[in-house]
Amino acid sequence: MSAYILSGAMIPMGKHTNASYAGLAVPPVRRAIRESGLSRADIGAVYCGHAFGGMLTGQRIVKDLGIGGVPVVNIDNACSGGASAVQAACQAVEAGIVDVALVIGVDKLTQFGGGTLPLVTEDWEVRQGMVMPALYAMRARRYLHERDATPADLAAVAVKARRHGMTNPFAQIRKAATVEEVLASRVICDPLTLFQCCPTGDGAAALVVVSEGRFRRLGKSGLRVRASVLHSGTATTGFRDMLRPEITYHSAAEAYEVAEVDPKDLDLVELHDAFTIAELVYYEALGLCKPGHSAALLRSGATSQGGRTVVNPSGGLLAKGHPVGCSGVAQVVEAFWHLTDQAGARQIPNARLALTHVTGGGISGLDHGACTVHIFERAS
Amino acid sequence: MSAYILSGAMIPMGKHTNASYAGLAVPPVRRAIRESGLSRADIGAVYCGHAFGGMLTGQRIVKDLGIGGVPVVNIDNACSGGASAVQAACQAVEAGIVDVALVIGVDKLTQFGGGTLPLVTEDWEVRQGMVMPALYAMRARRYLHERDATPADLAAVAVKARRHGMTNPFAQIRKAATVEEVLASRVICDPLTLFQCCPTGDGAAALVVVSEGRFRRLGKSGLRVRASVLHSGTATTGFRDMLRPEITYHSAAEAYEVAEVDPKDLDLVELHDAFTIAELVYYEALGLCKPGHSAALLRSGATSQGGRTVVNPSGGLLAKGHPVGCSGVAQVVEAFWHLTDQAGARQIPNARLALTHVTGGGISGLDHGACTVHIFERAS
Amino acid sequence: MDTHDKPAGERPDDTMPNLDLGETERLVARTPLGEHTVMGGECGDCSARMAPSRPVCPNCGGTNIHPAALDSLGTLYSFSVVHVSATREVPYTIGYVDLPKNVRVLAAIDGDPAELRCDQVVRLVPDTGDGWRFAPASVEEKDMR
Amino acid sequence: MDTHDKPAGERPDDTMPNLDLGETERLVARTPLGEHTVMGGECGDCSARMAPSRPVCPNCGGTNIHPAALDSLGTLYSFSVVHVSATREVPYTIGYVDLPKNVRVLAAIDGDPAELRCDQVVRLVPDTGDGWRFAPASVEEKDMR
Ligand SMILES: [Zn+2]
Ligand SMILES: [Zn+2]
Repeated sequence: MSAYILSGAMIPMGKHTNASYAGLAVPPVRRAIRESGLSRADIGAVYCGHAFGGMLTGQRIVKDLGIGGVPVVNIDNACSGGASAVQAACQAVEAGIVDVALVIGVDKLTQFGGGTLPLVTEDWEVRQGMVMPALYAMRARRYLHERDATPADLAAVAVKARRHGMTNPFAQIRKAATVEEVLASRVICDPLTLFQCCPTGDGAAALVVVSEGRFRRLGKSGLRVRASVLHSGTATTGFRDMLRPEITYHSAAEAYEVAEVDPKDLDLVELHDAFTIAELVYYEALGLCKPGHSAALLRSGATSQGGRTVVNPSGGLLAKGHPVGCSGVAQVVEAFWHLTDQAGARQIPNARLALTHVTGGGISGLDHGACTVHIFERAS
Repeated sequence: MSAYILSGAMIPMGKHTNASYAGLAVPPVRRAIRESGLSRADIGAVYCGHAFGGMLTGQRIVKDLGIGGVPVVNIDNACSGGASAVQAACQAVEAGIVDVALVIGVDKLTQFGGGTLPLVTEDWEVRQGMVMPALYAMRARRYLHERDATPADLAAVAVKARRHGMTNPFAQIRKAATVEEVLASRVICDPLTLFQCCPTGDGAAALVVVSEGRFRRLGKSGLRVRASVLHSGTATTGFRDMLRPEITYHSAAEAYEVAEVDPKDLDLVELHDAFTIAELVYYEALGLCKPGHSAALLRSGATSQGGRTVVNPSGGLLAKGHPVGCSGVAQVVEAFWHLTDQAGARQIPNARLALTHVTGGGISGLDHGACTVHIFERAS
Repeated sequence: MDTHDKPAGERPDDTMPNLDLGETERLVARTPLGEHTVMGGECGDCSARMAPSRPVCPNCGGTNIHPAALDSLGTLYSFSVVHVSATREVPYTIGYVDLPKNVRVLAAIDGDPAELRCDQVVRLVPDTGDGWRFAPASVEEKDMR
Repeated sequence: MDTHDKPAGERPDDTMPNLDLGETERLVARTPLGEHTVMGGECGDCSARMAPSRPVCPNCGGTNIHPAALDSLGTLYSFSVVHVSATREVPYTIGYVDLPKNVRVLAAIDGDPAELRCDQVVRLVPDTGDGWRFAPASVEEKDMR
């Protein structure tokens, strides 16, 4: 028995300094419940993904709506926190443990006042000076070393992200940029420039996930969850190919197998483009192209709006924004809108299959700490 | 199909300033896996409860043991974080999602350098000066106002906890105290004194949870999970009876119903005695006595070592210690030792049924943010 | 074009965050007679009262909440003198005050803690800073209740 | 009485925490010839090497790890000049250095960043503080490899 996404909502991503975690998340939670056609009393469990919310983030949100007495589970998995909450909800619904689950993804990065995100200082590499952009910058450097690609190919990812973001009123950045402007923006971690890094911001998104029985009885349109996969990274003390992130290869392969879906059949993908290089590397890891062909795929236009498999129609993390624990849920909301024909100007016509992917967390010895891949199908 | 606890281990609770989260948790995880008779490769998923570990706590622990590639879910639910991880593991195993799950509970409170725990400053009551001991102190004051009880009754809880803790080499405090000494210790939040508050410390505990099929095939002794319940609190903007914490009443009632167990049949209870008053209030909420009879129950000796239902044979949070996210898992390890006849000098003879209870998190409008109740039965 | 004609994916106005931090809320009001009262909110749908006010009613989930001057006299449910804090000077006294029509507020409590009792009548102290302060009420005030 | 005669609930010695913080690890060693080398660990069970050393082997899960002097020459896998940091002065350069027998270390990289290249040979800089520093190796050193 599959789980189904019945509704979804998010706030416009941005710097909402005067909003608390509840202030951020309550509006999309209310809207998701309202649009689901269900009521507060139908919610059987709450799964709240976040990275920096502090204690009892989910409870602080839902108590303001009068939701209580049900299990509320707060899940942190770095950038995969929101998607891990989606996964936990889907599992619980599929297993029949709960009939209607509310999923929240939320984070408020403006609380840190700028700069790179705080990493865990217990980690050896963090003590050696590692920051997230540096990890991706080393990937980018190696990519330029091994592949037939130039810094302009990296910049082209940001150009596409911003072009897509211009049509998304929920995006934090809605301003176009040329390759030259991207490359001329200030250097963050060489070779990555400012426009190649996701902006700092706040966000919240919510989903209502229901059982197949409930979905059929309600007779609404929604998304069937074809695959919901979470993996942690595998540690090594030795060599690691930074262009072949095993955690995403592993998670994607399992998702395609579970869903019985071929990457070629995907209409849209929302993937983890926290930095430009990430999108190129993940084209390959997600099987959108063969290893070594990612720059060519981007240049072909196949992943741009109008192409065969549109990647990050929302603008992605680079333009829509990346409030860490929110992102995995916001990706699903974007997929929801496309697969239910509610995406407006950026609608991908007749979109039927969508994949969302989020991974992250810098820990020495791992690609990343956690990776989540979901595959959704239009259902009614 | 029930879930089973196959093994458990913990570190001695205390101030382990020079240990990282991995440094705290790796030793009990290794021992729990070793004593389960299984190997690292058998672990199908990891559930890590914590409150203050920061990003990817579980991954930082298990990667040091070479465990990777499986789902690792980090759960924070204030004092119920560890028990929420137990609950998530039991659910996944019961639903057949995973056959062998590793549960970790860990926290390092010495990172804060003393004082009361950091609460979430977004909360209105926290901004008004609320701290956790004050919440319990108000409960204590009201208890003394409404019930036929004196400060000496409160102190007697600490006296019992310390007496129990003396026989537990894993306890942070192993020194007895008299009622007079408890009352004479310095005032933390009037009427609660220092010896009536759990100490600040670091801890880690681990469990291996397996399916019924796996348990039968292995033919070892262990614990059958009879009930695993998690609830959040229900908010009110008005009156609340602080002596009837609805969240624990609600969770306990559901646990007894699911387990088909009568409180009278319990051989031991590990309950959330973060402060002395808590134990008395929870006697009533857990149905160990009728409302209003908690002080009499304590005075009767029925909850002391040798009594009918021994409460907190480990010394409880007051003596064993309360490293927030660790506690819910450490309680289960204590129950495991008693129900498998491995508790040594503090063994409760022929213990067959145990209940563990942990609740916490100060949020305005709620009793507590989360509450978890588990009931276990000796199995072989 | 009305915003509701737009598809969900183009309607951010519907889900703007609640800006509940930052500005200091107005916590105390004055009645026409010049008396100070606790300022809170009342739900227009279910009549639930709350202090401080909030964007959504925890009782019915509605957003039809308007500011409401509550009361200045209440009952001290319980209290504690706090002797440890990482963030403020100690000791200080806080307590739960129950106001008429089922509103509970956490407030600073003035007066000699040794003289405070559960269930005694307390009155709002007008010159509040960023929270509420209550103090034991006079004998006449108790009679008024 | 041997500790293993005791029941599990009385054997805390078995699960003492690993004290992996606090003390600065010894990160650089000297060979008998006076050469500086990276100091790490080697697993006595599976021969996996690691730097820094750690209490448990991530490869085989064993604890039979002894200190091992690794190497001073390695290959620069990739690197970046960091221009933003909340905690330290910028810019600084870090990179992954691959040492013989499958050990990768993150290290500070000295020298003009414009002259650095992936896959070039780098040598440990002896006077390390609380981490490792590497710099491009001389032509002769490259030939040695
Ligand atoms: Zn209402
Ligand atoms: Zn080994």
